[in-house]
This record gives sequence, structure tokens and C-alpha cells, in this order.
Amino acid sequence: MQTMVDLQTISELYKIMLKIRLTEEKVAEIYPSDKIQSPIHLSIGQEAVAAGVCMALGPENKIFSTYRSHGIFVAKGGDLRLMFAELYGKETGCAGGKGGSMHLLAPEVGFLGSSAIVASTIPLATGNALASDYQDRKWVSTAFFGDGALGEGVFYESLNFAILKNLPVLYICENNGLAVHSRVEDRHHNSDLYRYGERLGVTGSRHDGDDVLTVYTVTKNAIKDILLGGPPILLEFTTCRWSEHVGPGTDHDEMYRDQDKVSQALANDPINRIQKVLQTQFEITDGQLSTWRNNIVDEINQAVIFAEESSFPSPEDLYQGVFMKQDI
Amino acid sequence: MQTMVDLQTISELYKIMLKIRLTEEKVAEIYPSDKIQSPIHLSIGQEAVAAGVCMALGPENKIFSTYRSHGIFVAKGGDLRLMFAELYGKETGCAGGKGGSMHLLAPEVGFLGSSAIVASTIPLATGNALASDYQDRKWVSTAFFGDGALGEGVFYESLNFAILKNLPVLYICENNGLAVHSRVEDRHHNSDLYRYGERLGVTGSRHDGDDVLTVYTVTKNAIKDILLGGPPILLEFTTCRWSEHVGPGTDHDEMYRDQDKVSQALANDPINRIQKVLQTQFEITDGQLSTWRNNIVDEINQAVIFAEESSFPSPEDLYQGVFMKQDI
Amino acid sequence: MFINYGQALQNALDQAMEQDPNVIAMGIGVDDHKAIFGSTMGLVQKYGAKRVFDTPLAEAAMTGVAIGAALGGLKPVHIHIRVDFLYLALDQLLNLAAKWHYMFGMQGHLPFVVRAVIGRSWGQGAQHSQSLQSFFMHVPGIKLVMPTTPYDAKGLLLAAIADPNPVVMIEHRLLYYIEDEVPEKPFTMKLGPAVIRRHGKDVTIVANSYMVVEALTAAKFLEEQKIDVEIVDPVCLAPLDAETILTSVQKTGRLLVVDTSWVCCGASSEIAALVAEKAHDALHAPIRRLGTQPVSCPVSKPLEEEFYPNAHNIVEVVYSMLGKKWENQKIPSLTTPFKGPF
Amino acid sequence: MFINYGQALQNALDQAMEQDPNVIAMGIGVDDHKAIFGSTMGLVQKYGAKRVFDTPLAEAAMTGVAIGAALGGLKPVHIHIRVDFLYLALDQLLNLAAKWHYMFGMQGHLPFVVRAVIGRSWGQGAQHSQSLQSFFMHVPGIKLVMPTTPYDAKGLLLAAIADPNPVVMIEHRLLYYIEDEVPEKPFTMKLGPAVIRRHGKDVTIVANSYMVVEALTAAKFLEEQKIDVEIVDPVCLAPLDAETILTSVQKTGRLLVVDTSWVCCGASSEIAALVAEKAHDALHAPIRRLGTQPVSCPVSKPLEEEFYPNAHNIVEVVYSMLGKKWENQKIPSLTTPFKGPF
Ligand SMILES: Cc1ncc(C[n+]2csc(CCOP(=O)(O)OP(=O)(O)O)c2C)c(N)n1
Ligand SMILES: Cc1ncc(C[n+]2csc(CCOP(=O)(O)OP(=O)(O)O)c2C)c(N)n1
Ligand SMILES: [Mg+2]
Ligand SMILES: [Mg+2]
Repeated sequence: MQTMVDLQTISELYKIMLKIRLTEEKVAEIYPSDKIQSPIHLSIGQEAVAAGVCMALGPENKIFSTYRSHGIFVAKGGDLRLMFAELYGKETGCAGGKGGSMHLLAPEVGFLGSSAIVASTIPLATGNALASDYQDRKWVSTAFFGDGALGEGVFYESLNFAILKNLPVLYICENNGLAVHSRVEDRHHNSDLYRYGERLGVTGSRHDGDDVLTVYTVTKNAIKDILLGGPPILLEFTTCRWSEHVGPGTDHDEMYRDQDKVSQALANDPINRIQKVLQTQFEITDGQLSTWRNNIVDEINQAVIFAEESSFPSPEDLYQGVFMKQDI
Repeated sequence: MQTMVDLQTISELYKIMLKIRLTEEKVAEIYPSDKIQSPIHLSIGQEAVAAGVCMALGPENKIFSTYRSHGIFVAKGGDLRLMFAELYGKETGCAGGKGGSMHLLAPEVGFLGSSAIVASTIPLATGNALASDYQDRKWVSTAFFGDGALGEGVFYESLNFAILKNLPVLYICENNGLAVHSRVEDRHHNSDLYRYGERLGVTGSRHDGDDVLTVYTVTKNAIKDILLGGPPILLEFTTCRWSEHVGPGTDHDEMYRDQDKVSQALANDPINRIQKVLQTQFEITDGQLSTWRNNIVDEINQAVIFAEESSFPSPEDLYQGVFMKQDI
Repeated sequence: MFINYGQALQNALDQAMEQDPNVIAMGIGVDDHKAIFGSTMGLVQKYGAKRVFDTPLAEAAMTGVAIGAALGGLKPVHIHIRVDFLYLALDQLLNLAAKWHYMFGMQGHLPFVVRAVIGRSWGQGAQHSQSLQSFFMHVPGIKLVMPTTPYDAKGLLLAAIADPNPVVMIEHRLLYYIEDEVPEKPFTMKLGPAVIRRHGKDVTIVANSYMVVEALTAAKFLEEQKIDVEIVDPVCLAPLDAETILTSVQKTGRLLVVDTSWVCCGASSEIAALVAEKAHDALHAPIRRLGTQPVSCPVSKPLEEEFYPNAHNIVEVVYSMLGKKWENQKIPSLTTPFKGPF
Repeated sequence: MFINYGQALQNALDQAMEQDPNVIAMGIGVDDHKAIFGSTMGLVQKYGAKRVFDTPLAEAAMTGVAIGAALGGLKPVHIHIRVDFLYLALDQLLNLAAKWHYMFGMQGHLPFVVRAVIGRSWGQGAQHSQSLQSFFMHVPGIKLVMPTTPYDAKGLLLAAIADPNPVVMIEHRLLYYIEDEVPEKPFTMKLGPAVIRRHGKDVTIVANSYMVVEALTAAKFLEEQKIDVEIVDPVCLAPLDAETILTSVQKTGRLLVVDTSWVCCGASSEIAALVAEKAHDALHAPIRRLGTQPVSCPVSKPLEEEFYPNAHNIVEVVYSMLGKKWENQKIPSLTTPFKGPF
């Protein structure tokens, strides 16, 4: 499957993943300074899912996501400066400082919003697909959610409606096996999450979410099928959250962790995996890799400077924007 | 399967079904007089489900139901006088006149309550089963709901929890193919409702809900299995609502109705079906049948008289009972 | 046109759909022969099943579907035959829709409308009779309207659909059969200004929805007793037209608020608190509130009658506010009472 | 014992579980190492996984499970780490639990407790900071308590568990780290009576939950300015102890209400309306209300500070109620501000 993806795409995927990783590490580094006064949910270790899915989606297809969205923001092509500014609560942030880390968006590249209520954007993506369908399937709408979301009723309600109306919607379950500190097997009798929509009529499949080429290819195919009129699809990508649930650190030694899974994940860093492909199959040199990395580091540093130098909103801004003014 | 049920049980099932039918007909007869000032949802045509399930449950197992519960009240063994009094809004009613037709209960025979919010008692039965499990599976808790309930998220949330904890709960889906005026196939891509819990881990099966012996036998077996420690079970019983959704009349000619289904159902009256078994296999005479019927008619008439003669609550009763007093 | 409230709603929705192909109507029963008490009658025939469709029973997700569709360029009108079912949709409405535009720094907006009917008629009981306007007033970000007349029904629904924000419209079953003159052409009322239903000088009665009918009944009777009440109908409860209410109280010096819901933390408590804060010095008597009694709605007729506030209660309170004793005469009803079968 | 609020909750739950084998604790995260800010610490180890268990993310059904379990003889304590998630449970709580005992003619009762924490700390944003007490006050049938001190936390939780009715307890994250003396033995507070946190004669401040801390800070400062405020903490908001509030206002002639939530149709509007109705003649100045500003909670620090009412705002309003001009001095804080990382 891997060789079907061209070098440029693979390089792009690699760069996105690295950018996510380095961004998250920068966030974690800054966090203890209290410059980011908002809970953060890092996606270190899960980069391949965001990168593969969002690259396949491109900016024209839409996405709705969760509080754990730094990676998606980056992968979908959001402006990193706006993200850091948002984390800092600055007026230049992607949500004007009002949303914070849990409410990122980048509508200019199809990232329409994210919610801190688990599963709550699944119906939104579904409804957004209804709007697309209304316009001859102009785009695919995507819901991004964790394994925790399959506990919530709206997941089933949404899938039922999506298949009933054959909507152009893609459901991406990023299964890191954990909801906060609760293992998926302690929340579900049957761990085959990708099959949970099956009896409603929504076909699903499970894939290695740490293999970015698989994620990309599978998603690309799903989008193609859907745009051709195919039914909604559920894709489950298995992965591992390296960070603690919320906050800048790690908690690999906590009891709730499956030690084997953690060590395995750390040993199979999804970024290393794709880096190896670039090095061995495409003979990308160390020099090339470090140029890429340096560019990313520069961009991140610029973004941080942008955030630091931006102004806070003024207290009066608090009162702006509850309602949109009538004439749009 | 039918011959495994003894004569006494069959007679009992027949009498319950007939009692439901005649009760509903009496309610419909009274209704235009405005003595019953509350919406009524009749179960004419669906008698076999209530009778078979409730007879199998007996008074020791629990049930939670919906606004369409006259049949369940009768079948579970509730005192008919209290039901009529409740419909009349009298203080002697099973809910003191406060609940009305949509909120029947008969806790003394294990009918713990009913709700007019579709699907809302499914989690209650599940939680009640948790309490049973806590006491070494003392009883099976049953949720009674229509096909409409499978649209609602709590159905899935409840089943997921029930199988996770292996609770002694029985889910009864009374599928009359309609939710108000909406056909099941217009609400669900896949009409195999009994399989909707399958991927969560809850096994289901579908049966002819107009064949009371099947309903009874299948339910009896399910209860036995569950009480022995088996997993929760979903039973779907197909049937037909002869009445309009709400109100005393019929609406067989309305567009939303599947004419074939209606004529077929009317031609296969579930009460006639079991009556035939009694007559042909057990040689029950017409005389015997009419004695039974007369007794039922008497009981119903008595119940109506009881309701008519009972007093309305006094206005001050309005203020009683929001909270239970501390010492119980 | 001389049409009833349900017909006015239908007419508004019809005109909105005719004007704007992005307007869709969805909800349980919108396409059936009962057509939500007639308010969606004929629309599926006229606009087709893509624009007018029944939904599975799934209030939470279907609300999210409306939000997502609004973000995709549609203008959904999501209809519920009972307000009570909105509890299931509150996460979507109050955690998401109400916050969306603000939380995202004014990016993204949600032009959708939720219509829901207060079930009161007879014997609807605890779960089919509620009116939850105060929830939408409490949490910022949703507009909340309660049309009283057929004119309002049309003008407010057209305005709600035109508004770029989420608007919840709470209708009243007992108002559906009231007929009145309504302009044929499309028109919008502003989402904000209150309507003065009756001018008067002795007492300000702020009443909403069906409570306006009871207040008018009371007013007619009081008039014969030479008591002249002013009736202010907020029509739009969020945002609330504080000014019209305050101006009226400045004039009358007395305020009675009558709401379709419970008093505690209800719309009536907000209006009372507002006046207590802002027009304290104008008050000649303590503010009074009337709403449903602090219990669940019972089915039994005598209890149900005791549960709901009515013209008698209004007259009684007005008397006591004016320091007069009420002899409990019979007050002629202005409306024909609801008559079954259901 | 000198313990903090979270420890007091843990202690109460521990004692309730020890006393009554039918008490169970359920909810997302109740059995993990963070133990809901410590408030369920050690309980799964002590009572086992049958009595203390994590649940799938399914607030609606799990609430129904608690109701059904209560009808089966258990006494569930269902815990939510954020109040905001309760929107998902409102159908179960307000359509079912609140109505059950009444609607069924006083048959069946629901001895269960819902605990939920107001998320305010820093940067929690629009969906992790809300406090919905007014919803439970509006719909009859649920008791609603908001403990302020560690003592309350223990006394109210034990009372809530012992109560045969559904009780919702809304806690506050910022109170979790406050320490105080708490009796070791089990004890219950009554679900009803308000607590007078400070006696005074000039102005009555009714404040709840964390707002009591801000009110006390303001009071200390005002004392130095020779202004003597009385602070009434309702503690139980449903049913509400109107008498204690009214008695205080009769004495002071002035009322300021400070609530953790929005003003409109909030707890503060109810208390204001109540006093306007029942103690109108005692009032020497208009009633005032303070709550969160009428927008969604923003993340950005300067906006968040503007959003929440604080001791400064209280002092300012008290000054204006007394007709004095406030020079906007710095008010020394009585608490250490929340400090991250999260
Ligand atoms: C409806 C709801 N319930 C509970 C929470 C608290 N909570 C926040 S994140 C989370 C875990 C979600 O796990 P998952 O969906 O797998 O996403 P992940 O954090 O693993 O990315 C929980 C329970 C919430 N935010 N929303
Ligand atoms: C949550 C909810 N949504 C909508 C309704 C309105 N409603 C009442 S009965 C009904 C149909 C339910 O159909 P089904 O579950 O199949 O039961 P049946 O009436 O066929 O017995 C609907 C939509 C309701 N009561 N509750
Ligand atoms: Mg997860
Ligand atoms: Mg049905």
C-alpha cells in the first residue's frame, strides 16, 4: 500500500507529523510558565492520525473535532501563529482568545470547530454533510472523535441518520484505548469499535493509526467513495497517547496504563516509522531532514513570538459577539 | 413450541388478551364523553406482546414501560379499578389521578412506572437490573418500548452498560412498524431492529408478536437464562397497531398506513389465533369462552363504576407529594 | 387573511421556503397528515422530501444536525411537537449552539430555528406540558420568542428564519385555534421589542404567550370594575425589551408578571428582579408573580385547573395590589375552552 | 479534623458507604488515581468495584441507571467532574427524576445524589465552567445544594445521601483546596436552612458557593470602611430558605445577591424577586444582583477576569447601594489564586 503514495505526499505527511510533534513539545515546554492558562490535551504519539486524515481531506473537505485538536489544526493547514496566540488568550488567536486550546478552528481550511463535550460534534459533521448533499455532495464532512465518544448516544443517533439519508460524512474514531484514565475494555464489552455502526448500516474498518501511509490511503479511498455517492464510513485508527490526558507531562507509570502498550508505542514512534521510509525507500538524506526540521522549528518559534507579542483582548471585548448582527 | 405450554397458561394468556382488548374498547367507548380528559394510546391489536411477556415475567420481575401501557397494566396483573380511576383522574387511581393514562404503574405487581418520553425508561430498567444484580439477581428488570425508541441514544448507552456489567435486564421492543405516522423504514436504513445491540454485545432475536405462545415461551426462556447469570437479551416482537396513534379511533385508510399490513393483521387477530388453539387443540367450548368473557366484562364494568363513583382529588391535593418526607 | 395561529406559522414557513431555497423544515411528524397541528401542512408536497422531512426520534443528534447544516449554508427549521422533548437537545442547544459564535471569536454563525409547542390542552400531564423559556433566557447566546397572536406567529417566524443566530420559538397549543387578520405578504417583526396589548394606567401586567389571553380576559372584567390595566407582552424574551416594561411600570407603579411556566427562576422572576432593580422608586406596591404552581403538572381536572394561573387569579392579585378585596365573582371567559377528544 | 473540601466530601462518602451497604458511587473517573479531585480517594480500594465504579461516557443513560437503581433499593451517588455535562442528563433528571414521586401519586421514591463540580479555575472556557443551579430550582422535584465550606461538604453530602429524594449537589473547584475544621463523626445538615456566614446590619449579601469567599473578602474590606454587611449563604437552593433571607433584609433594608451563574433567570433573579414580593416595604434601596456577565465564559485571562464577579464588584455595588462613591482601592485577597499547571 505504501508505495502507492508518491514522495511528495510522503514528505508532506512527514513534515506535518513532525510539525505536530514539535508544536506539542513547544506547548509543553511553555506550559509551566503559566503563559498558557487553559487546559491542554496534547496529541504526542497520535500524529499519524491527524496528519493522514487531514492530508487526505485537504482544505476543501470539512472537519469537526474535539478538545484534543492541536494536531488537527496543524494538519489541516491552520496558521500556527493563530493557534499559539489562541493558547495564549491573545486577541489575534484563531478564536480571538475566547476559545482557548479546547476550541480551535480554522474555517479558511475547512476546520469548522471543536467542542469540549465528548461526542458532541459528531451530529454537527452529520448535519454539515446534509448541507453538502443538498449542494450535490460538494464536500465530505468529517467528525473526529476518540474511543470515549462511542459511549455517548449521539454517536448512534448520528450514524443512524447518516445512513438513512446516505450522507457524505466520514467518521474518524481515533482510538487511543483510553478515555482520561479509563481503558476501552472497561467501558465496552466488545472492543471492536469500528463495527459499532454496522447493524445500523454503517460499515467500518480498523487500521493501524500509527502508520501514516495507511491512514492517508484508507482515508483518501473513503473520501473518493463518498464523493461518488457512497454511504457514510466509519474508520477506526488505533494509536497511543504518549502524554497524560490533560497537561504537559507524561504518566507512563500510572497504574491505568498498559505498560506493554506504552513501551511498544514508544519503540514504534510513528514519526520514526515514516522517516525510515523516506530514508530507506526514497533515500532522503539527513541533511534534507534537518532542513525540514529547522524550517518547522523556525515556524514554531515565529508563532510563539507572534503570540507573545500580540495583545490581550481588552476587557470590553468580553461583551462582543454573543449574537451576530442581523445583516451579514 | 406451542404444545409446550399447558392449558392453564394458555387459558390465562387468552383471558389476559381478551381483557386488554375489551378494556381498550371500553376506554374508546367512554372517551368521546370527555370523562377521560387525557390522551390515550390504545394497544388494540398488540395484546399478545403484553400478555406473553408479562405472564412470563410474573409479578416478581419488574417492568418499566411507556405511555402505551394499558395492556401492560392489565397483563402484569394491575387492579383494573385503579387503572380506570386513573384515566378518570380520580383520587383512587393508581397514581392518585396525577399521572393519567400515560403514567400508569402497579408496583405491587412489579410494574414500576411508565414515561411519555420515548426510550426514557430503558436506562431505568437497566439500573433497576443493577440493583437486582447487587442482590444476587433477585429479579429480571424489563424495559418495554416501541420501535421508535431505537432512534434515541439512550437505547445504545443502556445496552452498552448492561452488557458491560452483564446485568439481568430484558429489552422488549414492541415493533408495530410505526412511530406516530412514521414507518420504521423511514427512520432506519436497516429494519432488523433486533440486531441493533449485536455489535455492543447484546444478542437479539425477532419473533411474531401476534403469536402469544411464542411471545410467552421466548420470554420465559430469556428470563430463565438471565436469572441463571446469562447476559442481557433484546427481544423484538412484531405486531400491528390497530388504533390510531393517540385517541379512541382507527385510521386504517390514512396514507401512512401499509394497507396490506393492516388487512393482514385484521385477518389474523391475535386473540382469534389463540382462541382457535383453545378450541381445536384443547376443545374449550363456546360456553366456557363466553363465561370467561362475561367475567371479564363484569370486571371491566365494575372498574368503570368504581372510577365513576370515586371522588376527584381536592384542589389542595395539588400541593402534596413533590418530595417524600424524610422518615420513610 | 383571516387565519389561525397554526395557519400563520404554515404561511410564514411556506413564504420563507419560497424565498430562500436554503430553508428546510425537519422534525418528527413535519411531513405527516397532521402536520404539527397544521403548521407544516402541504409543505412536503410543495417543496419535496429533501426540504421537508421527518426524522428518527433522536432530538439530541437531530439538533446537532441542524447546527451542522446551518454551518454548511442551510437554514433549518427544526420542529418539536412538545417543548418537553427539548431537554434531550439542551446539550446541543446550550453547550454548542448558544456558545458557537461567541466562543469562536465571532467566526461561524448558526442561522437555524427551533420551534416547539407547549402541550397544554387537557390531561397532558407532567411530561407533555412544560415551557422552558427560562433556560434559554439564562444561558446567553440563543434568542427566544413566544408568539401570542397569528400576526406574531407569522412575523416572528419569518424574522427568526432571517436571523443569523439560533432562535428558539416556543408556541402554545391553546393559541393554535385563535384566528386573526394577518397580512398576506411576508413581513418580519423585530426580535426584541415588546408589544403593548392593552394600554392602561393602574397596573402593569407583563404576560406572555397564552397568559396574554388570560390577562386580556381579566382586563376586560377589571375594566367593568373601573380598573385599568396595561398588558405588556414581551413576545421576545431573549433579548428582553426591558425598556418597554420599565416605562410601563414607571407609569403604573405596579407590576404583575404572569408566565406559562413555574415562578422560581422563571421568566417571571427575571422580569420581577429587573423591575425591582431598575424601577424600585416607581413601585407603589410589591411586585407580584403568577405562574404554574410549584409541582409537576397533574392530569386530574381539578388539579390541573388549580395548577395553571388564570384570569381569576389575575383579577384577584390585581385587586390585592390595589388594596381592594376580591369577592370572587365569575369572570366571563373570552375563549372557548379546549374540547377533546385529543 | 482539619481537612479540605475534597477530603470532607471523601470522608462523607466513606462514612455513608460504611453505614449503608446500599450506597454506591458511580461516574466517570470515580475510581481512578485522581479520584475527582480527591473526593473519592481510596473508596474503590475499600469497597470494591461493585460499589465504586467508572462508567462509559453516557451521562443520559447513566443517570437513568441511577434512577432505576434507586427504585431497586440502592442509593447511588453519581459524580460528574463538570456541571456542564449535566445538560446531557437533564431529560432524565427533570423529565423523570424530578417528577417521579409526584406524578405517580407518591409511589416510588428516588434516593439518589448527583454531584457535579463547577469547573472554574483558569481557562476552562465556555463548556467547562457553567453552574446550572437555576434549572433545578425552576423545575420542581429535585433538591439542590451548594456546599461552601468543608463542613457543609460533609454535612450536606451525608444529608443528601440520607434523603429519600433526588438531590443535586453543585460543588466548586475553587473551594476544593479550602481547609477547615470538620467533625470526625458523621453528621447531617438539614436540606433547607440557610447559613449566616457573617452578621451585619447595613446590607444583606446573599451569596452562594465560591461567591461566599468573594463576599467575605469584600466584607472584611468593608468592615475597615465601617460598613457592616450580613452574608447569607442559602446552601440549599431548592427548597430555598426564604425566611432567613427575608428576615435579614427586614433588618438591613438592602439586598445584594451574588451568584456563580448568569443573572438572567438565575438564582439571583429568584432571590431578588422573592424579596421584591415579600419585603418590598423594608427596602431602602433597589435590590442589586451580581453574576457572571451575559456572555459565554471566555478563556483569555483579562476577559475571564471581567467575566466573573469578585470582591471588587461587591464592594463597588455595596458602596453605590449606600450612596457612597467607590474610589477603586485594591482589596486584599483572602485566598491564594488558582495556580496551574492544570
Ligand atoms: C460528555 C462529556 N463527558 C465527560 C467529559 C470529560 N472528559 C473529557 S475528555 C474525556 C475522555 C474522552 O476520551 P476519548 O473520547 O477517547 O478522547 P481522548 O481524550 O482519548 O482523545 C472525558 C471523559 C466530557 N468532556 N464530555
Ligand atoms: C423523546 C420523544 N420524542 C418524541 C415524542 C413524541 N412521540 C410520542 S409517541 C411517539 C412515537 C413512538 O413510537 P414507538 O416508540 O414505536 O411506540 P408506539 O407508539 O408505536 O407504541 C413519538 C414520536 C416523545 N414522546 N418523546
Ligand atoms: Mg481515547
Ligand atoms: Mg411503534
